[in-house]
Amino acid sequence: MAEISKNTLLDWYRQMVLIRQFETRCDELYRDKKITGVYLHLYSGHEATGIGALAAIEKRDHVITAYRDHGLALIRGVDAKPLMAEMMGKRTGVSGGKGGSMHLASRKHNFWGGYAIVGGHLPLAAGIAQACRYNNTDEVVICFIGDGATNNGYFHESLNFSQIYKLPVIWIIENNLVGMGTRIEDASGQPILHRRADAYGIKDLERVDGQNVVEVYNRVKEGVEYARREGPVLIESMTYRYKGHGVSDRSYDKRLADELKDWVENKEPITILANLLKTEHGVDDHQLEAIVDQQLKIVEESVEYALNSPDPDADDLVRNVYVE
Amino acid sequence: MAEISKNTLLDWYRQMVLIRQFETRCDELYRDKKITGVYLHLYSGHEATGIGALAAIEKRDHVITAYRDHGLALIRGVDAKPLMAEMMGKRTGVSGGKGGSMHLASRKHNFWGGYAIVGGHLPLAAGIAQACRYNNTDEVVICFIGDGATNNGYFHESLNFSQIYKLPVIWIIENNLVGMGTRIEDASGQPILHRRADAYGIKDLERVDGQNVVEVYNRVKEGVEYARREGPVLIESMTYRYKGHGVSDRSYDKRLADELKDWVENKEPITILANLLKTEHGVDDHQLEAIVDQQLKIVEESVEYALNSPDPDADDLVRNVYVE
Amino acid sequence: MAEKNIPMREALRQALREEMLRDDRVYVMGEEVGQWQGTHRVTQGLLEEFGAKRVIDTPISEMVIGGAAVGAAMAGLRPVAEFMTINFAFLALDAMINHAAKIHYMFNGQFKVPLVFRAASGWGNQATATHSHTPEPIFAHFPGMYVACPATPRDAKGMLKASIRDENPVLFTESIALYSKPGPVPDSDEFVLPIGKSEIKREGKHVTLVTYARGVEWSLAAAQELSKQGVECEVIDMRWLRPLDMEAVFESFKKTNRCVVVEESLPLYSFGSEIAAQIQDQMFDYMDAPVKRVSAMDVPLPYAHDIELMALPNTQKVIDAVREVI
Amino acid sequence: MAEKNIPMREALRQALREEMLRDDRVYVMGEEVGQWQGTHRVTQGLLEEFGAKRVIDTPISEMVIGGAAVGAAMAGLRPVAEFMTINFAFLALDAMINHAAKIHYMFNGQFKVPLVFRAASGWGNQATATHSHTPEPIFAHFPGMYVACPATPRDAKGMLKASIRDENPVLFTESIALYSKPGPVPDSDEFVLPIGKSEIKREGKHVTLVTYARGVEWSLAAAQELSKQGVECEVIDMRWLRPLDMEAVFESFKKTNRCVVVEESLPLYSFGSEIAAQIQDQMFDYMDAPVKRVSAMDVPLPYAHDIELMALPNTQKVIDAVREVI
Ligand SMILES: Cc1ncc(C[n+]2csc(CCOP(=O)(O)OP(=O)(O)O)c2C)c(N)n1
Ligand SMILES: Cc1ncc(C[n+]2csc(CCOP(=O)(O)OP(=O)(O)O)c2C)c(N)n1
Ligand SMILES: [Mg+2]
Ligand SMILES: [Mg+2]
Repeated sequence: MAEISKNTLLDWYRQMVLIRQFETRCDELYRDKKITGVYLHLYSGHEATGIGALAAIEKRDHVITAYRDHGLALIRGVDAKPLMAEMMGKRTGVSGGKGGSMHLASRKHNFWGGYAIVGGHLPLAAGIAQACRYNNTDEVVICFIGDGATNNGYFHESLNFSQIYKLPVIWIIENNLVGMGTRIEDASGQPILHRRADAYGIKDLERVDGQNVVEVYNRVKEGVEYARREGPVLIESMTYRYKGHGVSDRSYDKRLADELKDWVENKEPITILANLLKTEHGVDDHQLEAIVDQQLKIVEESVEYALNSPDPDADDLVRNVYVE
Repeated sequence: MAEISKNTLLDWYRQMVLIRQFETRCDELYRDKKITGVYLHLYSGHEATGIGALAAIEKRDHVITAYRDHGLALIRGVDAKPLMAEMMGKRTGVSGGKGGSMHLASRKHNFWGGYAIVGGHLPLAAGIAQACRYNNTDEVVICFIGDGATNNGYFHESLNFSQIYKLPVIWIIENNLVGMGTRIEDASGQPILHRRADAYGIKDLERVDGQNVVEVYNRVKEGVEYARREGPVLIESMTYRYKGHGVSDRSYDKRLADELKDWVENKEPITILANLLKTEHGVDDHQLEAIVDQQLKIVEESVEYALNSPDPDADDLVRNVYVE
Repeated sequence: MAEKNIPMREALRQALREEMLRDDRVYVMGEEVGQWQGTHRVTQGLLEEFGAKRVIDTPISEMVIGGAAVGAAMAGLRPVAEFMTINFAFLALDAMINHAAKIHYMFNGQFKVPLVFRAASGWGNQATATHSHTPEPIFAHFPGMYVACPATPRDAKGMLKASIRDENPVLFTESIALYSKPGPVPDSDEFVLPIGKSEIKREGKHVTLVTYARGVEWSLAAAQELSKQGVECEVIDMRWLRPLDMEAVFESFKKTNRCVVVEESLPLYSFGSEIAAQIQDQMFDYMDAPVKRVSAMDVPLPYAHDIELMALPNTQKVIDAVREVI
Repeated sequence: MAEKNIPMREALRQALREEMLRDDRVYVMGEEVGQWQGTHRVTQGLLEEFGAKRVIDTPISEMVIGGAAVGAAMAGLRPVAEFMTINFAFLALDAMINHAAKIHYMFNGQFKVPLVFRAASGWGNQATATHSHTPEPIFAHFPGMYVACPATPRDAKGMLKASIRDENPVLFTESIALYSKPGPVPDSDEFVLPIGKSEIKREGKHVTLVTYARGVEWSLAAAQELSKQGVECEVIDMRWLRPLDMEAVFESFKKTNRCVVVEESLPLYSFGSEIAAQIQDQMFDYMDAPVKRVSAMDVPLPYAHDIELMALPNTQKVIDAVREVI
């Protein structure tokens, strides 16, 4: 396992803070009715999984996920401004205001998008990976999967398909213990989800602590190396959603208060990384605070940008139904 | 393991011969254009799996399968006459001539039918089992699954569902090594199919020699006992289709000539059972031949019956679209 | 009958609860119907009242939700299976069309499939392209399964009870935009509406507006506005896309000789197409003008609210269409 | 252009082969397309010629066949994914409608989805209710994906090549009953037909028959028969259900003032509904009679051949319908 440099860790810290601030601001904007779309699913709590995983691939590699997609877009390097503009349905949004929170994508970042049909993006991941092999590249695809999505037919067919053709997919289950209100053990006859790898002969990289960015990075790195040469791997990253299923889910902090408290107090990814930076790399609180301030500023600028952006118009409504 | 009586074994022998003759006759009738439906999938070669499995349940229990359904209907006790009439699309057929070869069913035999959409009957099996539990019975459902069907989304969702609610289903994969022209190892990332039980936490009853009726019986019996009390089980029965995918598949005996020869010569279920009857139970060739003659007669009578039955009419065409 | 003013979601809940009390073969199954109290709160309280045997939370597995309901119905239960939204029912199309709708026929009446598929439909609050379908007409294209689309709390209750009691499979769609809208509902557990019967929601003599579900609201608003200008619209709420009560439409058309069809769905191969096609076929000699259609625009629904609203039908578009035929 | 007389399956095979030779991003994927040589023999020989990289046998997994084609197309390949029959495409409806048809729009043009879904459709040789669908109209209901339905070997070749070259997703349906029928096909690998363009398959002045795919055969046969009786039918083969070339229909209708729509599909919310609805709307003043529709009966298709044939459209039914409008 390679040593991870202080600079890299600091950058991961920056990303974590950026996501957390971005999501917190989205939450506020939703309550203030500046973000009006009914669906808004925040990545708060999941940051270490996304950051560790995407640190393990290169720019030429590919990422695809479900609707809980804001954080991954930011990690992939998409600018906060067009992301925030998309939340508000503005013309300047990454998806021109047509996709919304659940359908962020940035072709040039090889961020293939968020998808709102549970499981619907899994075969797309397989297809993108098929293209990588077809073109004789050694690019890989990281595909994030909710724990709830693992019980859908798409999961079965896509994972099996990936193994038959030895497609370079790193399947990562973001197991936050629940899909909407349903616990994994109520949704999965066998709730240790990575064990499903065996059903398809896929290499099983087991469970990883999804709140520890370094551990996630190392495990996914292993998966990426395998996938580039051999074929698909499955990883189960144990994480937690801090803000309920979506922003409209108002009862989660009552419903899951004790569990939430435990995760926030004992498994907070930002704290874990901050502690590492302080104890092993001599970083002090001032440095970390400076990063926070910087990210806050970026987020505020993105809000300004979005608020001042134009709405799409009647031409946009009918554009891109077909390629002309 | 209980000793199986000579009479039972003789009855199984009778069933095997009946199916084999019935299917052979269907094949001829198809070639003679007396059976005109494009689809006709024969059970020849699978007999021991069906007979052993269904011997392990009672009348009040339930059976459902795919389109390769003739043999199971016969085993379940449906008379050969309305079955043959159904092949010919006659009004006197079990399904009134509306279902055809792929959609035989007999409600009063708790034979819930053959289904032609691959995997489509698996959730139906789960639903029937749900009803058994709902009504506080200890009835069980046997659901047959083709090896090819195990790669379909229906398989995944249905097996998982059955374990969540501990439904009394004995899932039996009839693994005849191939789905149409695709070998299991080309269709399944991991071709030992019963191992998929673990993905759902279902009790894995592993592989059984599907050409040995006694072994099938014993294994399924174990599964039935478990399912009545506890929940679903998965069994993989290794078998072989003698007549290609369907009767219109004319190239199989060239394509798979060596393999077919091996199965017919070394794993023929009728021979295996005949040998057992002769060596362990003192049955002689005359007795066995008498059984064969008897079954031939039954099949011939069924053909006569079918040929002389009336076609459905315009009223039948519009009847039963809805329950009136 | 005494009536109470309640929102549609509550009317639906009453229907479920009353039928569950009346017939213990009736049960509810779907994603988040129990502990979460239903995504749209229709099933609120049912888990507490009836327990986990009869209010079954499922995994996100639409194929087995659809198919298990078929099996259970064949075996004598009366499942009410919920698809959280109808968009997800696409994943159950095979279970619904090839199985629920065909089994009674295919096995020559040996099995009945008395189930209800409930599904929230439509939208209009920026749910985006994948979550904004109103595809009732495509389900109604196939014989074997009824399709119910209520427009008011009263109809919702009476039609859901009818659907649960009927021996045939029913796709029962509920317009999300209508869940919170209140309306008078008979306070009786024997209030059941007939399958396949439309209702005149407003009488008029100049133009017939043929519509269903959310379209009723736009049509009534347009009728009210037009009435001020002396144009009296008859608003027919079809209620069921299958069976389709064309007799009622023809009856009205004989009087008005003009028709506008109003639907939330996409325009092509849709509800409006069928109504218009039947009118011109059967009512040719009564036609004083072509039948006009008001539908959603032929585009995927976008996220941004301003253009989303442009794409959807509304009262003004209905008024404009009526102006074209008079 | 020189022509050769070949059956439709061979014309389709030529189209696939030529496009695979022309563009090495084109590949074929589906159940039994390779070693088995294609269930309907359309892909015969392709595995041998192009190898397993470009002729991919898949498991019986329609959801991933549909969705993987979408992903590969987004990533720059040009998949031609085969559903063995369109009945099984029901399992891929979500991949087709929520993904293939929506992605270009939803992400504001960032991705293109240049794929073809091929599917054998229709039937009539006792394939029974679950295996006898012609649901092209319900796929064409949704914007974002073209729907191609050729009627002749020539069109099959030219339209398939156009579909493969186009930047949009196309559902390409092939009538099983037509696979073996021969017809002249241009012997050129640059023979490509335009997307969305209908063709007059027979000229006439008394009645316009609007049809597609297998309906063309019934219509032409009826036209021939009627011609003997002095009734000249113009037969328009729509070829594409989306985009829908209504201009051509209107043009013809202005001349004939009468129309019969002929389709293999079910009658409700269907092709005939849309054509009739648009004619009465746009051609009201030209109508001398209502538009009549010839469709399959509104029942699941039964196994028994005699009653199966009763349920299907045929030449006589077309003749009868024409008689009604003249
Ligand atoms: C096919 C389908 N069914 C149901 C839904 C509704 N739905 C949206 S998100 C969700 C829960 C998914 O949970 P999980 O996969 O664990 O992801 P998480 O939200 O925890 O990130 C459900 C049921 C959907 N979008 N698509
Ligand atoms: C959903 C679906 N896809 C494809 C088919 C076409 N098809 C019919 S049978 C079959 C092979 C099934 O193989 P298997 O499950 O192994 O059963 P076996 O025929 O060997 O008994 C296929 C691909 C179908 N009927 N349904
Ligand atoms: Mg989750
Ligand atoms: Mg098989």
